[in-house]
Amino acid sequence: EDIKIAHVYGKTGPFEAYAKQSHTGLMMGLEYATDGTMEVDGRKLVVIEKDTQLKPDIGKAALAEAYGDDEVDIAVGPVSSGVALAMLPVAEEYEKLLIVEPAVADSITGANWNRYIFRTSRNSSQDAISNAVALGQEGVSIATLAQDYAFGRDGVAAFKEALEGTGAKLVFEEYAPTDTKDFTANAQRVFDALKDEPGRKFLFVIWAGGGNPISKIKAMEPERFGVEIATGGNILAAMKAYKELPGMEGATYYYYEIPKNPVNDWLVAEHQKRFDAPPDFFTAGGMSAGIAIVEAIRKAGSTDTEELIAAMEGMEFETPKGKMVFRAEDHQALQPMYHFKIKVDPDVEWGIPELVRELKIEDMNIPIRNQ
Amino acid sequence: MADNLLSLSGVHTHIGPYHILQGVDLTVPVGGVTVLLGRNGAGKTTTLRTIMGLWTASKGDVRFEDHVITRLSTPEISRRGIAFVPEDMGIFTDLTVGENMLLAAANGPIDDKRLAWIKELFPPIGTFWNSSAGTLSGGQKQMLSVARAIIEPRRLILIDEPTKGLAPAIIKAMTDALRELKETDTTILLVEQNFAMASSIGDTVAVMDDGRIIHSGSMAELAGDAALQEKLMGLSLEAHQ
Amino acid sequence: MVAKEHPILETRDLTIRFGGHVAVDHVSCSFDRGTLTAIVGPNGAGKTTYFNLISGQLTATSGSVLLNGETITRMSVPERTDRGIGRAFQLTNLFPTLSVRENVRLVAQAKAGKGFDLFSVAESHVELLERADHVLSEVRLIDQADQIVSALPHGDQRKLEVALLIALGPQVLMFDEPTAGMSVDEVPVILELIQKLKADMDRTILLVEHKMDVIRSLADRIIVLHNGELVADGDPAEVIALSIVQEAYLGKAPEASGEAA
Amino acid sequence: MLTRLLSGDTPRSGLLTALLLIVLISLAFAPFLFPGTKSLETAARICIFIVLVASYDLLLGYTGIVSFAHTMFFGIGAYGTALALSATGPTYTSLIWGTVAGAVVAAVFALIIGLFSLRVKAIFFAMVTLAVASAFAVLVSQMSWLTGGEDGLNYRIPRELTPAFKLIDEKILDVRINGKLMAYYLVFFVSAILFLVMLRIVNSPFGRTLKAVRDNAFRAEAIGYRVVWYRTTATVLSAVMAALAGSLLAIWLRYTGPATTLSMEIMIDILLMVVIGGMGTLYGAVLGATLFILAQTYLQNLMGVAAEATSALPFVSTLVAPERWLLWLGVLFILSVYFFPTGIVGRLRAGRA
Amino acid sequence: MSETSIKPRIEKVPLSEQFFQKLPVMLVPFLAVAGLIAIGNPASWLTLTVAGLAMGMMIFIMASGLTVVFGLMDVINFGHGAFVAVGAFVGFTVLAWLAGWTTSPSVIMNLAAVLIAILVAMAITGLLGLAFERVIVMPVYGEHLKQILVTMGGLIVAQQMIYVVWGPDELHLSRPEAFQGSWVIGEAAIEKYRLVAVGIGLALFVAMRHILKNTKIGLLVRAGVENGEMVEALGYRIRRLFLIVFMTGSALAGLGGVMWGLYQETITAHMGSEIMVLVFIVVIIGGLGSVEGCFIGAMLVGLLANYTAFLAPKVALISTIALMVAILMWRPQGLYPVVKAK
Ligand SMILES: Nc1ncnc2c1ncn2[C@@H]1O[C@H](COP(=O)(O)OP(=O)(O)OP(=O)(O)O)[C@@H](O)[C@H]1O
Ligand SMILES: Nc1ncnc2c1ncn2[C@@H]1O[C@H](COP(=O)(O)OP(=O)(O)OP(=O)(O)O)[C@@H](O)[C@H]1O
Ligand SMILES: [Mg+2]
Ligand SMILES: [Mg+2]
Repeated sequence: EDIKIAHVYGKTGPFEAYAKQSHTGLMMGLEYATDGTMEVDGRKLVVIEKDTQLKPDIGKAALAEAYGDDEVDIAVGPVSSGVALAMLPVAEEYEKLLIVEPAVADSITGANWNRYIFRTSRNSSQDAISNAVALGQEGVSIATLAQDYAFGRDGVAAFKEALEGTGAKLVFEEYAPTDTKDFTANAQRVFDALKDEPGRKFLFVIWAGGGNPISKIKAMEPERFGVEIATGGNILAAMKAYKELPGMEGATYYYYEIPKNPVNDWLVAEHQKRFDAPPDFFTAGGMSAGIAIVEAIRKAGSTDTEELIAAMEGMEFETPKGKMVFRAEDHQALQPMYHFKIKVDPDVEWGIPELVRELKIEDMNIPIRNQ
Repeated sequence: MADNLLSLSGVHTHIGPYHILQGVDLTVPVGGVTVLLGRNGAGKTTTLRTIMGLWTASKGDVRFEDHVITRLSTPEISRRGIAFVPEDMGIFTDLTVGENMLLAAANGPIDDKRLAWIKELFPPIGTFWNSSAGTLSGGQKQMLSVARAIIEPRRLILIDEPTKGLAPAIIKAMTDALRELKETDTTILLVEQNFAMASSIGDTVAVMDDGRIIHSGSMAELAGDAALQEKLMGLSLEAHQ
Repeated sequence: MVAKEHPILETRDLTIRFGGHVAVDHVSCSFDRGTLTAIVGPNGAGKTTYFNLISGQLTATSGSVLLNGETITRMSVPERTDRGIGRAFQLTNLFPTLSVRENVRLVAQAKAGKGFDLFSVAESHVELLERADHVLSEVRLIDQADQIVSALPHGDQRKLEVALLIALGPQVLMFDEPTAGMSVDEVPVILELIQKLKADMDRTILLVEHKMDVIRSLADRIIVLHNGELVADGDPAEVIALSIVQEAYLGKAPEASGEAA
Repeated sequence: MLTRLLSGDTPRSGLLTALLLIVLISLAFAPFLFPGTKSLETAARICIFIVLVASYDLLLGYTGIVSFAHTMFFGIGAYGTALALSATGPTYTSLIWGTVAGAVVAAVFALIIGLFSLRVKAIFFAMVTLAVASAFAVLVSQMSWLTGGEDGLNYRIPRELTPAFKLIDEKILDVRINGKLMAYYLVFFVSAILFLVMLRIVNSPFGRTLKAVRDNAFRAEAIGYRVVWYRTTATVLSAVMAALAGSLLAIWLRYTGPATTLSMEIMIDILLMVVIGGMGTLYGAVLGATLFILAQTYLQNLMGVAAEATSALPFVSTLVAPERWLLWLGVLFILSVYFFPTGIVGRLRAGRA
Repeated sequence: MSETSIKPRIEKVPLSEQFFQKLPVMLVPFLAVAGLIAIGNPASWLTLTVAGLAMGMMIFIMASGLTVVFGLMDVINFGHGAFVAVGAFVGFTVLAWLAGWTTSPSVIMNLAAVLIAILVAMAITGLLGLAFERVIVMPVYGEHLKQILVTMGGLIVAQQMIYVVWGPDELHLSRPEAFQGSWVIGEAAIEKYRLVAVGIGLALFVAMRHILKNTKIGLLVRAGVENGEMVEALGYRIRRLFLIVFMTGSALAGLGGVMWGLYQETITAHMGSEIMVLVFIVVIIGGLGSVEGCFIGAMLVGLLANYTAFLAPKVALISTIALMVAILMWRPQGLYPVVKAK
């Protein structure tokens, strides 16, 4: 009997680009983990795709359809956190596994978690904490600029928490509406707050999706006040904007040149060969999910949900980012992150995040939030 | 016939599924006033609109100065020197009176002498030059509509019921204006319900009913022949009930 | 009764200004029950505007309108309608996508005050339909009752205007050039209707007309508006004979008088 | 009896009657006729959207008001129910008071907006509602402590309405008789009742007056109707109906978020459904909603097939790739406006003559 | 000749009323002064004011095409946002070809590259406008609701075609060298690119005002909307004129797209529809069809947004809408309505 996997994700809508990467990654992960046979224990892997259109209700229906009508064993997805949150109860209802990838909201493995949920992608806390670890040093003053909604505020809260004990000081939090077009006022407020601080000064930007403020703030020459801009990593297309920011520091989830391990080597080489481009953020994530599925089924020796859960809790598996571990408490995959500094190379279209330091799983204290 | 400025021969016009004009034969001699009479719904307005190219004849020909204009577009017909005063006046209510006049002078700036003459004919045109045309009274709109048609010299003017809603004094003024126009080598095709006015200025006359011309001849003849009037009017009255 | 002391309708120093243009200028006039007054005047004299001020489409700059002694100057159109003012319009003004019967039924419904009845079926109010059909047969439109108004010939639309006014049954009826653009054979039908209204009911009628023969045959009294001012008021024959009417309105006087402002 | 139920407003076309019957029967027996989660989801969605679209038609088709704030009312209803359920637990009491509160808030908002329409012209009103609705959506996403922000709210509903609740153990016609089925029939019957109520409203003297106001507000005033109050009442009624539809959605989905209730996209979908179906007739809402949602749900599948069939043709296959289904939906938008200028109902009724 | 005299009484319009008519022009300086008082710090104020005005100009550029089409032709073109996006994509493509010019330190080369990009973008969006008008809009003149739907359909199709042509990724491009960074005056920073936007916006404003004031085009289009048959009967080819106006509106959207794209530096297929609500608000504040009103409205919106974002960020969200509502309460037809709203 075939093993059916549903990939339920936002194929259409503004995140179409992310979706493509994620799917490519998933397929390559399954391929890699099965050595190209696409079979586990003699059972064929069949992947069914479903489009959430980035709408929670459709995502929910699509997942229910996958579990109920198509009778898949495991589902993977989606891109957007809102859709993911809507999908969580469906997994519980059908008592089937959902591997969340690449949605990042903390509450997926936090307040809204249920035991059928695993996540291979990083969560917001991991993002924030890794950045705090990267930037936080004695004598540093930091201001944050984030989108004025749950994602931004949670991110800042986690960042703030992680900053404690690093010696760095969070002096100002600025929030701007998601659809802000002009950041002059926000930047002005940040400058006013930071300009009289001593020591190194960072403006840390947490911004998801379009309308990224970094280049606009950069155009206002924050150097005047000794303010440096910092932010996390992003997909390659978005990092083109980083070319204007040589020397910028931050922490990222993935950049294809950073991790050194056989999985990543295979991914980079194969991806380059097949698509004539390096793999990106969500390709790596998708691949991790693919590998996790195969490993879990192998370990459990069946596709029975309870057996899979038992097998996956605490399971370690190799991914393009190196070793990941599904934490037993909240099923979040712990994983390394990378402290980077931007280098500009005229022959590369984007600003290159050069590794400063790998932040190992044990370097980051990721809180458990589902209790 | 060289002395006919405009002639329609066997013109049929359909509006949607309705066959409105059913073979109209009409000639308009150069330099005079031809009056088109007929009861409500006889097809007078449709005839004028067909000449203007606002409806297209399905059969038959419209000739103007010996050219067939049946299938020309409305702007092309207009540019041959035909002006049109529609039944609903066609005022641009969003524009001022002045702007309405400015647009009517399609071939260049407004001729001041002519404008002065028009203002004298229709004083409200001057008074309300800068007012929105939509706020004019019913009669003032009617004056504006005629004024627009005569702001530039034209070969032929088609006028559809210019006197409705006008005060008697203005009707007289309008009659005088049309007479004056006649002098300036302008031909007029006039649709009118007001027989007194029509007979005082018309040279030739055509009477329509049911989409056909049922009588045509000189105005003098019709005005003088009570029996004929009776016959034409009676016919239309009968047809109406 | 107190109401008896008042004329049914009265305007006192009624004035409206558009920008700097005084369209109706201190018009004081009263109208008695059961009379038909013709309002004449050159185009743009302010006749329609005067109507608009009485029925509420426009609000006066100054002055007042009184109905049965009650000041209605600042009231909205529907309020005035409720109190008994009704009008027909110079340019036909109907509900074009509805049927003829529905047009009249709506008026009957308004009069019966049933507009806010949310949960009954409209067709179940048989009395309104009967009322509508009754009015339609009065104006001889009953055969066209099911037609959509926009498909109606011009003359029938004018008749429908009158029908709406009759269905409304107001104390004061105002007609604005009811016969304009109508062919000779249609005019008598409308006139007959107005005549009948005047005879049948104890109503006050205001009529704007340019056709002198119509006025002569219907009016009890004529008032003349000129440049927004009330310049003459009285018995038809007398008023028509006045020189200002002869000159400015009928254009009969030999010598021209003045040029455009 | 039947005509009374329909308030005397019969479909007046044989084909139309047949189509409506097919929709009715399909929806009434959907769980048995089309087993499967997806089809049940689709059927419930159709029911809810029939109410939503009909309530919008009340405004657009009958009153002639173009508003872009309809999803706001839909959202208010949904959030009302959602907030009550998540705050006070999955009880029927909280379900009911949440629904009522949502409807009341929607009514108040509609009253304010309706009175504002007093001041501005139709087209401005449309734009104002557009701006207000988008501000409302942003507000909801910002007040995440209350609304869950972009992520929305997940909550439980009374157990009797969830799949976990089994009414009887055996399957009937191969269908499980569980809480989900109960939930579906709750949606179906409430939708049917709301639809019949609206049908009554539009055929009442009030509804007739709305048509008059739409046709010629100026004249409606002159025969004694206070136009502003009619418009405002219609706005409020339509908002309340939309809010109730929102509550149904909240119950059905057990999730409420901006994307399912407040997005501009839904607003446009509603507009299109009204126009495809035919404005100014509630039956249009039934056909418009049904067809559109079917297209929305199954177009992508269809295109998947087309893409495979044309995979040899490079450009064509990218155009019909399932990712490009929105492209074709857009084309459908344009075509349907062309081919159904009076909507399907208008076309069917004209065809009868 | 005439025997009648109609001499209506014309009184002087009171001075207060005349002042009231002119008031909107005063709003911008008034707001700026109010901003200075509230902000206190002149350097911050200058930074915010220049930025706000520039933002206003860019919105004006995008809105100008819309107000012409929406106001004069009475067509609500929701597809305008798609033209903005297409303009940006075309502009970026051209600038990418001219990478040598944009990265050169020579201001002339930079300018030339941007100019070429603008011209190509305007040409392409103009042509797109032609197709749009002929295929989508023409059958629905005069029917607002259908316009909303078909142009919305057009918007979706155009956005999807951007995906087909340029792929689903967002596009990034750095501004040409000369337009990067700011001039620093004391503690105030004035971005160079924003000054360019101000320049282009002003030039466009003057040009449009000139054309609409000194030619018949504006009048003709408005007249044509009200009664196309009559305009034709006067001898004008109204269909062709509509087409030209529509194409111009689309080309202006293309210009706006390039300007906006260079400001954002990262563009997506949705960038146009995202800004559309703001653009509609500006058009409405200004009054339908009014270039002046649109101009003033855009500056008001730009300034107010910046001031409130600085002073009270929470309020910034609704400041624009509050402004629109306030102005509509004051003047239900917008600041300077050229065309009466229906
Ligand atoms: N757009 C139209 N659609 C359908 N029928 C029309 C249309 N326009 C005119 N008709 C019909 O054509 C016939 C002739 O109309 P036309 O307007 O030419 O009459 P007319 O002689 O000008 O009448 P009137 O004296 O009332 O102006 C009428 O029966 C009328 O109903
Ligand atoms: N809303 C308005 N704004 C500005 N001026 C107006 C407005 N309404 C009417 N007027 C002006 O007031 C004057 C009187 O107009 P009104 O319509 O009352 O004339 P009338 O006596 O009915 O004329 P007619 O016999 O031609 O219908 C006209 O000069 C007109 O331009
Ligand atoms: Mg006619
Ligand atoms: Mg009048």
